[in-house]
Amino acid sequence: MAGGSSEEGSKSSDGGSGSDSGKGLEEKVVVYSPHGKDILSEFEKQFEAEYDVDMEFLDMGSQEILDRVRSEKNNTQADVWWGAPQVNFDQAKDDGLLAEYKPSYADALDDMYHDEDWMWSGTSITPEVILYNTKEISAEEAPKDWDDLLDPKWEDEIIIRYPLASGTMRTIYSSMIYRTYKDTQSPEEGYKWLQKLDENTKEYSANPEIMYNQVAKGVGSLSVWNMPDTVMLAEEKGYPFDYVIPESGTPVLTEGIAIIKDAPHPKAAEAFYEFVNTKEAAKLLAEKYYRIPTREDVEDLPEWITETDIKPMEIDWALFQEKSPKWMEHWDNKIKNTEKDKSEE
Amino acid sequence: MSTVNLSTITKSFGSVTAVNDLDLLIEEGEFFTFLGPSGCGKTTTLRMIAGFYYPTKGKVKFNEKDMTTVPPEKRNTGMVFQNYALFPHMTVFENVAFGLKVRKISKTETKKRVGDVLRKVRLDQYIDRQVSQLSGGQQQRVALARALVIEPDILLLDEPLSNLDARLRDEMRTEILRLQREYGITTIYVTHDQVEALTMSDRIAVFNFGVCQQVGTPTEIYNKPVNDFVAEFIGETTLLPITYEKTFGEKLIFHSDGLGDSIHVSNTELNIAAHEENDDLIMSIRPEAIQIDSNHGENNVFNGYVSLVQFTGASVHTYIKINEDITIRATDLNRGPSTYFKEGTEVSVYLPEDQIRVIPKARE
Amino acid sequence: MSTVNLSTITKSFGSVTAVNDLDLLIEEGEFFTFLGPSGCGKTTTLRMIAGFYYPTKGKVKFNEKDMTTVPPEKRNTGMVFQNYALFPHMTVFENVAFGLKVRKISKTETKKRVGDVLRKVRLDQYIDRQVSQLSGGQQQRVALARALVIEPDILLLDEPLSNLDARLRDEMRTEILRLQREYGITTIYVTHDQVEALTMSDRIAVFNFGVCQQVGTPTEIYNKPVNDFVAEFIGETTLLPITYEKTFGEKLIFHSDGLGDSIHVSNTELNIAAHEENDDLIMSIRPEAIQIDSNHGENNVFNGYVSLVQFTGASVHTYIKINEDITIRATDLNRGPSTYFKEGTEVSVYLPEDQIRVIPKARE
Amino acid sequence: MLNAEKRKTLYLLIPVLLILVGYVLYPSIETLIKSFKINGVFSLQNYTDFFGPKAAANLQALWNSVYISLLSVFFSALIGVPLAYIFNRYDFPGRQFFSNIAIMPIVLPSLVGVMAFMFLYGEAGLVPNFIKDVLNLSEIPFSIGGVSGILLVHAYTMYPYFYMTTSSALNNIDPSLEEAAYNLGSGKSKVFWKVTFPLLTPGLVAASLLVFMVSMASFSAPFLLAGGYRVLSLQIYFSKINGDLEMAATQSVILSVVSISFLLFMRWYQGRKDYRMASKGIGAHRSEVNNPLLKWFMVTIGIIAMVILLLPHVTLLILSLVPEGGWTWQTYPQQFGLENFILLFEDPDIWDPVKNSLIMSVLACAGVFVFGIITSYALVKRSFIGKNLLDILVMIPWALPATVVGMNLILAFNEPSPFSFGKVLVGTFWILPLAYFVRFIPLVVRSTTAVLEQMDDSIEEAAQNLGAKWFYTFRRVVIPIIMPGVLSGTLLAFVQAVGEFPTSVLLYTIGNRPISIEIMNQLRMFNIGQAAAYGMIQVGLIAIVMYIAYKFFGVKSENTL
Ligand SMILES: Nc1ncnc2c1ncn2[C@@H]1O[C@H](COP(=O)(O)OP(=O)(O)OP(=O)(O)O)[C@@H](O)[C@H]1O
Ligand SMILES: Nc1ncnc2c1ncn2[C@@H]1O[C@H](COP(=O)(O)OP(=O)(O)OP(=O)(O)O)[C@@H](O)[C@H]1O
Ligand SMILES: [Mg+2]
Ligand SMILES: [Mg+2]
Repeated sequence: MAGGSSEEGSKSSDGGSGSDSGKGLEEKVVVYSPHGKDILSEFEKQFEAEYDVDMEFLDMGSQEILDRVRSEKNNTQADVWWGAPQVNFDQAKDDGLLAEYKPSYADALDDMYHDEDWMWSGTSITPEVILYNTKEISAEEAPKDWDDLLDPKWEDEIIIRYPLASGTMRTIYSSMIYRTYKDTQSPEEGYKWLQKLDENTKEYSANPEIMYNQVAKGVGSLSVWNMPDTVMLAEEKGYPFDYVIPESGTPVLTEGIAIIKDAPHPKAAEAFYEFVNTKEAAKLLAEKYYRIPTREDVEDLPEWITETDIKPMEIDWALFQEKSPKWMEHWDNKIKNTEKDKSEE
Repeated sequence: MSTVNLSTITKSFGSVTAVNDLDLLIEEGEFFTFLGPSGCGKTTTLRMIAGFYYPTKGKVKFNEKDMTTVPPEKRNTGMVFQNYALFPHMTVFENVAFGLKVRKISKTETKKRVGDVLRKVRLDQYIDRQVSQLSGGQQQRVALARALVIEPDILLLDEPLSNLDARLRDEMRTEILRLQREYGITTIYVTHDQVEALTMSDRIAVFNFGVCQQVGTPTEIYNKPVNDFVAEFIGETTLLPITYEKTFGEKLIFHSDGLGDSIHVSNTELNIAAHEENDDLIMSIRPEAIQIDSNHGENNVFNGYVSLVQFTGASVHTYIKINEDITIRATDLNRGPSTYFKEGTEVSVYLPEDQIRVIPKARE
Repeated sequence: MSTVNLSTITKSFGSVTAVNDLDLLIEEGEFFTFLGPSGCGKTTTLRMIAGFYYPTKGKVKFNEKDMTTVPPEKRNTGMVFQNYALFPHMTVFENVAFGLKVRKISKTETKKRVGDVLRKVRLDQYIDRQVSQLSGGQQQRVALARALVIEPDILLLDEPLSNLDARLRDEMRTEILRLQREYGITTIYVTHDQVEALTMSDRIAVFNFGVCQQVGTPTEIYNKPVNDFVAEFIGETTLLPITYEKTFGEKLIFHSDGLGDSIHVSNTELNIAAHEENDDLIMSIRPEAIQIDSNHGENNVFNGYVSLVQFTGASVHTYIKINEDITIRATDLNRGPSTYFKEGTEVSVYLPEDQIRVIPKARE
Repeated sequence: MLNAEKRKTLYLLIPVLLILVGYVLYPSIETLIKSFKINGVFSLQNYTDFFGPKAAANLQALWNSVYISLLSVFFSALIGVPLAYIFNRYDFPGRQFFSNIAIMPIVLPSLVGVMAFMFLYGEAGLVPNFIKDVLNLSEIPFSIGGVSGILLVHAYTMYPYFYMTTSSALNNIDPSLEEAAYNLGSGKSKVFWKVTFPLLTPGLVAASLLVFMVSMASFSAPFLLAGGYRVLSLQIYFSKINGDLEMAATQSVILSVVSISFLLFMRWYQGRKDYRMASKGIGAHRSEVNNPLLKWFMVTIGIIAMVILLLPHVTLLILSLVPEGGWTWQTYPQQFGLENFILLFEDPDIWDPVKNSLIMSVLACAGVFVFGIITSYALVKRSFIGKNLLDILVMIPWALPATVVGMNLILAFNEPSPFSFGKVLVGTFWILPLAYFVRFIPLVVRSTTAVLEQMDDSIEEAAQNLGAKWFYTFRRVVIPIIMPGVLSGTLLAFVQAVGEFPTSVLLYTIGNRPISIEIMNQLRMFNIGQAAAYGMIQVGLIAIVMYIAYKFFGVKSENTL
């Protein structure tokens, strides 16, 4: 199944890793991660240099990792699952796929950023933002808040990554409903909001790459997406993108790490768990790979992190997990205008 | 080197009965021919002997061994298919060598034998051609060579020479006969060429609509047909319905309504076929027996005029119209155009009493 | 209703020359037959007339109109293919109706005409069968019906009756001839059956290795062959090399080394074929002309003994061995087994002087 | 009574059935059972749901799927059949070359391939914008998307099924049949429609089945090109993402039921007539064309077809040559370089996935080759009860979406079973070759069946009559004659196996990660350029394999390809 999710994780903060723990580890650790070859290879090298452990990784989308861990339940292959939105970890926890581990740097983590039972802990956070094409829209013109997106002047300017298949988009859509739901206990108002957004939407793209391409080439000029990816695209890949952090607050996703239940190499897994969230590692990830660390004790972070004032939206993740399938199904069946796919223009 | 014994064989395709209750015993080393009109079940019978059809009823035995359910490849028969069934992806050599390869004959031996048989069918210079590049007759000869080269116990030939010219056919016939005699191969032959059937066969079976009408040697079949179907099917003949009148010494006297006169026939086994009391009787006379303008007393002489003269090479057919309904055909050797009758000439014809055969009408 | 004019046609397949420098003019409404050994280029010539092959050289004209590059569907010819080429996905009816449908004949008319023609080829009760459920001869008749039903200008028949029995073949011949005469269809016929060729044709062309040897009426071809190939290919004959000795009144005297004696031949156009000074000469005598045990003076009489008696139905062949090298074949009508010679009998044969034909050897 | 024929049939069927039951039926049963369960309790609820409260969306998706699939069959045939006809029936300069190009679409890696399409024909795509700029239009003249986009991609990627089966079927038609039709006075088109086309039925049926089923189960095209357009395969995906595995199973079952109904319909349609070439003797002469106008017309068609067919590959090449950031907002790429390739080749493990893909594809194709031949022989030339059932079994891996097949295999083989020789297959190297094998059984069986249907029985009989045992006959006579069909199927299978993604992504392990996963990962990291470069490696690789097949096995591309 294609699509692939684009959600990335990151992590931060030091940790009590230590060169002393080179003994007593299994000779191998298997990591499932969506972080991509660049990050994974770099950490493989460093990790292998530090410990005498062979690290193997499988690089795939977080949804795929969940599927796979589930299907390998009887024959566990992986030790560590590094990177995925907390929703996925929560699901995995419910299915009993994860093992408890409390890292040495636990104190440096806000309660918001780890599971209450330490089934997983957060490594990085990804705030959602409004993304715009700087060739088409100036910084002044750009919408400043979620509600600005409904302005009729953006009709046919918004490109949206098809939300059903994307954790990021599901979170954003659910948050939009949740904004009013938390008061009214009814999603109706949120549905109306999404309905209006749908009216301004030019098309739903099947995967992020297509969304980037359509926004970059000016097919549409606006989208909603997560901050690290947007920064990375603009800085590394030369896309004409910039972002706005919605004034009223934005959902912030936590990406985490977990040890798989019945992991074949539990000791090595723990070593790796610690290793990728040391302070140095977090800093490296932030500087080089645009991940905002969860650890509060990381210093000298890049400007785009320190300068940015993020106002996290208050979110009841448990409620999300319970309601979001229904909400999304409603959106899919009742709100989405099928003509808004890329049909017959 | 096998006898072939078909006992009460029936084969139906759905509602069509192609072969009906057939009994045949073909002797070891015999050259046996199936004759019969198109669609009478000859190919079907051959295919049952080869093992491609299972009889709906009855048994096929080779040498008293029941072969009814033995698969084709274990029967050691060699068949020339009516549609050749050459392997389209092979050359002439490969086609012919196929059966030898199966028999694990050595390469050199194979080469030799294929070369030999192709020489016999006059195709040695085509040995490396693709079969699609051959003419119709050449393809037929490949099919023949392919069946001959394996020297099978039983040879099944389904009109193997139908697309060859007379000369080549003659040569092939000789070749087949030589091989057949030499190895004592039991041969079953289907042909539409009567001369072929009559000259080559030890015995002939005449079929009609899936039913065997007569089995006998060529001269028996030709000279002593058992009914009008056989008489008419083999060779030319003029048939006239007659009724028995009386016996007169050595002769029987019949009456022909068509000729409006009596017919005298010698009372021998050759002239009068076995028949039942209440069979309709028919007289058959071969055109070559009829004499034109000869002086032969008054019995069996009729007057008429020549309505058509037909040249057929070695012989000339003269059609003599006796009356509205009856035209008698006479055949004579071709002795040059000057001897032909002119159309319209008045002539008298004599039907020799010892050349007439009285036969019953075939039952449906 | 077209003439067909082939001028200096050559057709090569790679290095094989199938037809070589052929010139032919076939008249309107003529029944023209191609005769020749297997692989001599008959089918190839037909296919060029039908338009499936382009001649490597030369032109095909219908009624003086150059048709060489006209596509087949615009030629209005009806062809019976040597391999039938029936459409396997259609029933008998659909196969036959195909040409009518193309011509936009109304449904009822189509039905009627298909029914008629199928009746003529005796297949009316098979009208709804799939062609794969027919016997070989039945398939051939469907192919024939399909070509006849469209009443084309030119009918091209490639061995259309080869898989039919004599009786049916006779009926089909009559049918073809009737149709041909009725509509004046120019017909080109390929057959290996000499009787068929000789009885049906207006004219015959005899081929060998892609070269036309002789064109003429049936009696011309049979009685006045231009060379030994034609003489031997059409009809039976005995050929003996001879050399010219002298002229003696009305007769020419030749010497045969094989017989070790002189041969007297009447000096007529019928007996002496046109030839060049330095051609090798050959005498040809048909077996039906030979007389056995007759008293005819001393010219052209030879002694020998009967080596084989062959029964062929209407006639009986007697092979008389004159010496080690020479066996002469004589044919007589079948007058019953009692008249056959016994093998081994000493006989004398007479070769009538007016029945001998002296011909040159065919050039390669 | 069990006569020799029946015994032979039985011997043939036993291995076929064992494999089908073990690797197709047994894994699929799980899906079927699941579709009848709600929270582990047996119930028809899912089906009542499907047709009940969720009906609107589901039925619309079902209808859209069928509609798109039928149109895909139509358009694929519209391209594939004429191309096959032209390349196989006419001799003109460059024919050989063009006919090789004709199958390039399957070489296109699925994901990046579709993206190449968007870069080509999308609203910001090269072709529409190029036309706009050249003609000075204010708006782009056209762009693909939605249904038209899906259809375009389907037609482009699936027409090779028609092209290949038609090619091999065409070469099996006795040319004298067409000649007979010409002779009876029908023009070119009539001959084509009344004789050639009907005689191609076995091939066309095979191709229609393949295309219909792939379109029904097609995922990437609708997903990438028309995010919101409802089709059944996407519904399945979303049900799964939403965690409703039982509904996903139900939808899968319904999807296969539709596909299988189509299969039964086609079988019935084909069964009404006889397509065996039963001419007397063999007539095989290619009709000669020497109309110069026609010749150049053909060459023109060849060239145009070639350009259109290769455009996506060229786009892919361009993408692979554009360094990062060189083609983001710009309409046309700005700079070119080998940067992406260099980056790729810096990785020492670059060839591992390539090697894995090759080995696994070869393994799977060898299996599918043997199995396909035997199975289709049994299906066509043997009579036994339950033929339709066998045929359905064979087609199930094709009728189910690839992901479902993958899931089925996971469920079946993540615990020891007799069919995996008591081992757990999930997580091992062998699970992927097995998956490819299962996935591509239908492809080989169908293309083989198509040629077998045309083979005259008496050829086989002749061989038997000459004393050849069944197996010998099969090996020396049947197989060589049907080889074009078998090879075209196997080659298609191989090409697709090398690029297989949907089941691979579920089943691959560290030790056997195939190329497609690598491409996917590059894409996920937004390295479109490197993904494209990897795609080009895949294209080149397959091209080499086809060239080798052509050279060493004498596989004439006009026969097989
Ligand atoms: N496609 C081809 N390639 C090469 N040679 C061929 C091809 N077709 C025919 N020939 C050769 O051309 C010659 C003439 O063939 P043609 O089919 O015209 O013979 P024919 O007179 O019809 O013979 P038959 O009576 O056996 O049917 C044959 O020797 C044949 O082998
Ligand atoms: N598969 C079949 N289904 C139905 N009928 C068939 C089938 N095969 C043959 N028949 C019929 O059975 C009869 C006998 O066929 P067969 O082929 O044995 O005839 P044949 O004597 O060989 O004729 P021919 O001399 O024309 O080849 C024919 O009437 C034919 O139509
Ligand atoms: Mg027959
Ligand atoms: Mg011929």
